Amino acid sequence: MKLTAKFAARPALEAALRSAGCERTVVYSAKPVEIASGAAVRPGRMSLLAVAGAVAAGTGMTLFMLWTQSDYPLVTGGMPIKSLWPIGVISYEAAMLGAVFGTLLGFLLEGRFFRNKSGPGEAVDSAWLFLQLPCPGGEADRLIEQLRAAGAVSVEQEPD
Amino acid sequence: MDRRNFFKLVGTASGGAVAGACGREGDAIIPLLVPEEQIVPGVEEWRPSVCRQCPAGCGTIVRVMRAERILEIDGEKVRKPIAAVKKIEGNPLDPVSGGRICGRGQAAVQRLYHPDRPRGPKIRNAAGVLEDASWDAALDRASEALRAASAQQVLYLAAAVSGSRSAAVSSFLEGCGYAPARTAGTFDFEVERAAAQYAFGWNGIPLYEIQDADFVLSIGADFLGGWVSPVFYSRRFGHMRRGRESIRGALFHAEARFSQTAWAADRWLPAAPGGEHALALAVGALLLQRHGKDAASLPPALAATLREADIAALCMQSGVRQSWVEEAAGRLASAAAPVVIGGASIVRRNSVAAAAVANALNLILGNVGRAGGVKAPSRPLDTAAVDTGAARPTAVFLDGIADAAVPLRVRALLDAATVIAFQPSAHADVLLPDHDALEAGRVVSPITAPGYALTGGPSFVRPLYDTRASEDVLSAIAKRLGKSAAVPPAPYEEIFAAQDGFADTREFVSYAERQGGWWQERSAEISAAPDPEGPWGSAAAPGAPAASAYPLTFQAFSSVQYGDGGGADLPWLRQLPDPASSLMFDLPLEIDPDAAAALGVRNGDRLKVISAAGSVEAPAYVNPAAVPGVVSLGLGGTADALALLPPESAEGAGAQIFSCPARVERVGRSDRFLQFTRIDRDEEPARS
Amino acid sequence: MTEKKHPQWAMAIDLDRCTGCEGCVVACHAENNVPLTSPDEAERGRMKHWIRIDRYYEGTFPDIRVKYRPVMCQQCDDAPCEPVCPVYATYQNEEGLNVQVYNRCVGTRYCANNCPYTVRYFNYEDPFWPEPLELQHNPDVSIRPGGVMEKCTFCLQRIQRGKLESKEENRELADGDIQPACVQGCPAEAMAFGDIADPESKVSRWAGSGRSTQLLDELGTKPRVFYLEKGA
Amino acid sequence: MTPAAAAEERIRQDLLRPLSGAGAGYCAAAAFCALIVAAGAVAWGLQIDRGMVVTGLARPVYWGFYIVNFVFWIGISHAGTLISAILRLTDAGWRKPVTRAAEAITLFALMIGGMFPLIHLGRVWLFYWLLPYPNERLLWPNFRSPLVWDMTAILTYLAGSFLYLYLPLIPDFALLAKRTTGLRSKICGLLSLGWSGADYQWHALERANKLMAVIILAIAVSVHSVVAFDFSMSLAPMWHSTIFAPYFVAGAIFSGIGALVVVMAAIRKFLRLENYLRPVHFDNLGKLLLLMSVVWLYFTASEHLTVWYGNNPLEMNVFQAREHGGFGLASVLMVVCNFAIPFVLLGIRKLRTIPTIVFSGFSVLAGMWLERFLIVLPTLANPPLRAAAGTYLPSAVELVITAATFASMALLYLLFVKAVPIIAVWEYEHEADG
Repeated sequence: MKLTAKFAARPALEAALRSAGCERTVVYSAKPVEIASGAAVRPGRMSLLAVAGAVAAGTGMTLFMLWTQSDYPLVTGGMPIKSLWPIGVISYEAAMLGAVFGTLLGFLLEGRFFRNKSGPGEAVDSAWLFLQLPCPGGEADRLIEQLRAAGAVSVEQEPD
Repeated sequence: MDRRNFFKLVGTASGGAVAGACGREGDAIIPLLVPEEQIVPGVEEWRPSVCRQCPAGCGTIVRVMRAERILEIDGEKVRKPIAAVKKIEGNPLDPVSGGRICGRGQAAVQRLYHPDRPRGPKIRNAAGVLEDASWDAALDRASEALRAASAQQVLYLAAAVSGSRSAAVSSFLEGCGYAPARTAGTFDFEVERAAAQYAFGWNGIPLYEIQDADFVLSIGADFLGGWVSPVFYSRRFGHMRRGRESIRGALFHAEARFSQTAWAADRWLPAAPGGEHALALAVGALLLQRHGKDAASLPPALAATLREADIAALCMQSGVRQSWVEEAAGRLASAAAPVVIGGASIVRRNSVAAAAVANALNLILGNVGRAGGVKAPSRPLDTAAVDTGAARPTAVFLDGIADAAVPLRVRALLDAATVIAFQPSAHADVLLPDHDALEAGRVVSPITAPGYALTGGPSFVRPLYDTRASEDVLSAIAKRLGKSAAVPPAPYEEIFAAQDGFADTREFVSYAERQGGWWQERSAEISAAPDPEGPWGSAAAPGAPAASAYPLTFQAFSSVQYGDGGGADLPWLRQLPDPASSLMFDLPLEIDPDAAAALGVRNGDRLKVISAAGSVEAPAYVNPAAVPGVVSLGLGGTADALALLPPESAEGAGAQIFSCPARVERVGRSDRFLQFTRIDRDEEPARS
Repeated sequence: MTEKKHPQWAMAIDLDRCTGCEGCVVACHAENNVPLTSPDEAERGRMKHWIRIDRYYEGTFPDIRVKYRPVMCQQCDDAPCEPVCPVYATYQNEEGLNVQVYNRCVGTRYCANNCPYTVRYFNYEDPFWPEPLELQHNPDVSIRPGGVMEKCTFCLQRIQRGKLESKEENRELADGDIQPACVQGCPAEAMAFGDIADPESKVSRWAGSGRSTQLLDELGTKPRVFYLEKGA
Repeated sequence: MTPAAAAEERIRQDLLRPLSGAGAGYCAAAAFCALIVAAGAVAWGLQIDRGMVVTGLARPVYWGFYIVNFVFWIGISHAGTLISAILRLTDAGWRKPVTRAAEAITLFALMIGGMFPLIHLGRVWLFYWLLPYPNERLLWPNFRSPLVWDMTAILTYLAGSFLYLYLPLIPDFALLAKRTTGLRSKICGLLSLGWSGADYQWHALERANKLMAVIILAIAVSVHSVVAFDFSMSLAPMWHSTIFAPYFVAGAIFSGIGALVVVMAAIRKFLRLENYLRPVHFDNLGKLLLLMSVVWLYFTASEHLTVWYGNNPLEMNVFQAREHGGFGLASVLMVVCNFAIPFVLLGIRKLRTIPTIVFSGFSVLAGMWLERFLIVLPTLANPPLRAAAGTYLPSAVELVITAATFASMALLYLLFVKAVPIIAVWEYEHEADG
C-alpha cells in the first residue's frame, strides 16, 4: 500500500514531511521544490561516475593511439613514432567524452529512469505538490489523518 | 660491343657525362618488323634521335613504350596498342647536347601528339578555308600550281637546317630547274656568318670555347637564350662558371634587352639599341690604348679606327656606363683565357659591323684557335635569305618556318602566291603534312656541331596520321611534273660514304644509328684571315633624335619558351611562365618603368605599338630591367611582333632587322594577364 | 646481421650555373604527367609546376640584377606538411623522401598551407588531356584524380627503376645512376642528385661547398635541397 | 485554483503558445530559409560532382570561405556554453529565460560548423578515413594531425552540448506529452524517458546539469583552442602563435554572445515573449558583450603589437597585407564592428537599450566573421616565399553555401521553437517561484 497526498504549497508539504517522517517518501512536482530538510538530501555518485568515465576513456584512447602509432609506424615531420604531445589533445577530448557519458549514466541511474515507477501522472503538469509514502497495512488511517492535518488537499490510497 | 656497354664505356671515358637514364638501354631495339601489338608493356626502349625544335639540332634519346590509342572504327571504340614516345632526353654521346636538353626540346613530343596536328592533306577551297583532301588531290593541286609557274616563279623557303631532308630538297630543286632553297631572312644567322667572314675569314658560325675561358664578354649574343644553340652553350657556360677547380669564369653581357644571358651574367651592360657597335669599338680602343694590346693581327683599318677612337664618346654612344666598359676591357686584358662573343640575337641595322668588331676583339686577345678562345666553324653554312626585292614567285614551298618568324616582306610574297606547305601554316594553300620529326628517319647536321656529323636513326614510332615524308612528297610531285631526274634519293644512308674501319656503308650506318650519330673531331686548324675591307670604320654617330612620331625603339626577340614562335602552340611551353614577366600563355610587351609611368601604364594594360610598318596590340609588362625608351616583344605571342618591322635588312647581310622606331599608346586593360607570380621584388616590408 | 643502409636522397643546385631557362620545368611536366592547366584555371592561380623558378629583380636600371632559384619540394627531414595530414597521406620514407600517397589523400589541403615553400599543388578537378596528348603519359607515374594533392617526388619512379635495375644486374647503385628528370635535362648542368649519406657523391661534395645554403633554413625544416649561392 | 497556481498556468500557456499553429509569416520565413538551404545543397552537390574547381580556391590560398565559416560557426557555438554553463555555475538567476535559446544556438552552430570541414574536403566521400575504424590494411589516422584533434573535439562537443541541451528538456517533454495529443504526445512521452517529477529525478537533473556545466566548459574551451591549433600548429607566418588558443576562445565567446542577443531579440519579437525576455536580460548580456569587446581588443592589440615589434620579415609580409594591403579595409571594418560600435553603444549607459544591444550583436557577428577572414586569408596569400604570393576571390558556389549556413541556422531555429518551448518552463517557474 502507498499513500499519495496532494498539497497546494510547500509549507504544508514540509509540515506533512515533518509529521510523517522522511524515510522512503517521494515528492513529485512539476518544478524542483527546495525542501528545508529531508527528502532532498540523497547521496549521489554521479560525479564519481563522470570522473571514472573520464579516466577510462582518456586512458583507453591514449593507449589505443599509442598502439596505432606503433602498429603503423610512419615518421611524420621528424616526430617520434610514439609522440605524446600531439596525441594529448585527443586524450583530453576522449576523457571529456567519457565524463559526458559518465554523467549521462549517472543521471539515468539516479533518476531511476526506464524503471516503470511512475508517480502521480498529474504531477508533471500542475501546480500541486504530491507526496508519496509507503504505508504499512495497518497505519493507513493514522497517516492519512496526519497528512490531512498537515494541509494535504487530498490523500489517496493505492496498492503497490 | 653492344649498345649499353658502348654507352657506358664512352660515358666513363668522357668524364662521367653520361646520364643515368641512358645507361639503361636494353640490348634489343624494337625492330620495326615487330608488330606494335607485341611490344611488352612497361618495358622502355631508348632510341637515338635529333631535336628539330630549333636549328641547333641537339642529339636526343627518346623513350618509347607501349601505349594504347583509342580509335573509333565504325562507331566502335577500339583500343590499339602502339609504340608511343614518352620522353625525350639529351643523348650523352652527342657533342651538342651532351645528354642535356632544353624545355623546347622536351616539349617536342607534344608536337607529335598535338591535338591540332593536321591529320591529312588539306587544300584551301574557294571560300578561303583549308579543308581536308586526299593526297592525290593535294598533290595534283600542288603540281598544277608548279606547272603554271615558270622555273623563276617557284620559290622554296626553308629553315636553316641541313641534313638528308635538305639534301633531298636540293636534289628536287635542282632536278626541276628551280632556284636553291632560301630562308625567310630570320634565324639563319646571316649576321653572325657575315661577321665571321669579315673578322676571321670563316664561313659559318664560329665556336666560342667559353667552357675553358675565365672571362667572357658577349656582345649582342643571347647565347643562353635565343641564339645559335642554347643547350650547347649552356653546358659550356655551366662548366665555365663552376666546372673547374679554383677557376670561376665570369661573364659580362651587352645587349639592349635583359635577356637570359643578361640574367646569368655577372654584369649586364645595357647597351642602347644599336649601341653594341660603339661598345665593341670602345672595348677594342681600351685594349689598345690603355692596356697596350697588340693590334698586329687586326685589319689595319680597324686598328686605325681603334687607335684614334674617342673612348668617352663611344661609351656615351653605346649607352653603357664608361666605368663598366673599362671594367670589361680591363678584365679582358688581364684574363688568362678571355673570349668575346659577337652576335645579334636582335638584328639591327649595324649588327654586322657590331658583331664583326666584337669578333675581331678576339684577334687582339690572341685567342683564335686556342683553348678558351674562338674556333673555326665545324661546317660551312651557306643558306641565304630570299631577295624579296627581286623575287616574284607564283608558287612557294614553305618548309619549317614558323608563321611568327616570317617577316612582312616575305608575307607579301606568300600572299601573292600559291603556298605549298609541309607544316601547318596560316599561309598554306596546299598542306602536304610531313611526318613529325620523331616519326621520320633523317640525318640532321646541327648548326654548331663542333666538327661532327650527326644522324637521326630510322623512325621508331609509326606515323600517327595520314602524313607522308616530304622527300616522298617531293618525289611524287617531281613525277607529276614529269621531271624524273628530280626524284630525290630515297634512303638517307646514301648521304654517307663508308668510313674507315667499317666493312661497308650498311655497317657504318647501323653503327651510327645505334649510338645516334657519328662524330669526328675535325683536326684541321683553320687560322683567321680577317678581311681588310670589312666594316671597320667608326660607329656612325647617332643621327638626330628620331622623329617625334616614333620616339621609342621597338625590338622583337626570340623567347626562351617559344623560340622563333614555332613553340607557341605546345601546351607545356604555353603554360611556362615567361622568365622575365612570369606571364603564361602569351608574351607581353616589355616596357621600362619610366615610359610606363609617363603613359600611366600598369602590368596587364593593353598597349598599342605603332611603327612605320604597322601596329599591334599586346599586354604590357613593366619590366624593371627594360632599357629606357626600348619596348620589346617576343615572337609567337598573340601579338605579331614581326608585323611592326619594316622590310629592311641589316647592312651587309640579308637578315631582316628586328628593331625599329615606334611609339606606344595605352588602349585599355587586357582581359587577362596570367602571371604565375605577380611579385617582381622580394623586399622586406617597412614598418609603418 | 647488419641492417642494409638506405640511400638518403638529396639534391644540390648550383645557382652560379643555373641560367633560369626553365628546361627543368618542362622536363618535370614531361616526366610526371603533371596535368595541363587551361588559361581559365591559370587565371585563378591553379597552374601546376612541381618545379618553378622564383625570380626577383634587385636594384634599379642600369645596375639591376635578377635573383632566381628553381624551387621544388625540398623533401624536408622535419617536414611541416607531414604531421598535419590526418590520414598519413604524406610521410617520410626511409630514404628521406617526403612521400605523397595520392590514393590516401582526402584533400584537406592542410599540408599545402603548412608548406613554407608553397610547392604543393592541388588537383581541383580530374585532369584532362586532349586526345592524343595522353599517349605521352609516363606509365610509371600515376595520374592524380581531382581532390588530391600532388608535388615533386624527386622522380620516385626513376629511383625505383634504378634500384630494380641495379638489383637485376647484381651491382651496387653508383652515384649518378639515378637522376630526376630536371637534373638529367638541365642544360647548364646546374643540378646534382644523389645519396647525401655517401660523402663521395656529387651531391655531398656540392652540399659541402662553402656556398651551400638551404631555403628558409631558419624554420628548422631541414630541407634536402641545397642551393649553391652565386658568388665570385 | 490558487492565485499562484493560476499565475503558473498563465506562464505555461504563454511559454507553450508558440508551439501550436503556424502563421503565414512563419511559413513564408521557413520556406524562404529552406529554399536557400536547398540552393546550398545543390551547390555542394555541384562541387562534389565537378570538384573543388567550382570554388575560388587557388594556390597558395588553399583554405577560403569554408574554413572562415567553420571557425566562425564554431565560435558562435560558444554562446550556449558561456551563458548557460558559467551562469549556471555562478547561479545567476537572470540566465534562466535565455539558457535554452543559447544552448540551441550551440548545438545548431556546431552542426553547421562541423559540416564545413566536410564541405571543404577534396574527396568528401572518403571523409571516414579520418576515423580510426578497424580495416583490412590496418591503416590508422594520424593522431598527430590537428584535423583529427578537431574532429574529436567537435564530436565530443556535439555529444556534450546535445546532452546539455537535452537534459533540461526532459521535464518539458513530460509536460508537453501531457498537453499535446496524438503522435506528438507520444514522441514527447518517449523523449521524456518516463519523467515523473519525483524529487530524486529533480536532484539527478540538477546534479547532472551542474556536472555538465563544468564538463561542457572544459570542452568548449578545448574545442576552440583546437580550432586555433589548426592554425597555430602550422609554420605559417602569423598563424604560428601561442596567443591563438585563448584569442580564439575569447573571440568565440564574444561572437557567441553577439549571436545570442540577436536570436533572443528575434524570439522576443516574433514569439511575443516580451514579458519573459525582459530588458534586464538584454542589459546583462549587453554588459557581457561590452566586457568581451574589451577582451577582444586586448588580444588583438597584443597579437599585433608583438608581431609589429618583432619585425620578422615573414610575419611583416602578412601584417602589412592585413593592415595596408588588400585586406586593409576589412581590418578597419573589423575594429569598428568589434570594438568601436559595441564600446560606444554599450559603454554609455544611456545608449544601452535593446535596439542598440541587438545592433551591437549584429555588428559583432559581422566583425568576428571578418576577424576569421583576416586570420585565414592574409597568411595564406602571403607565404614565406614572396614569389608564391597569391589572391583569393570566393566563387558563387562558396557564397551560396555560406548563405545556406545562415539560412540553415534560421531554419533549424524556426523548427526548434515549434518543437519545444524556447524558455525552459520548469526553470522559469522555478525562478518565478524563488
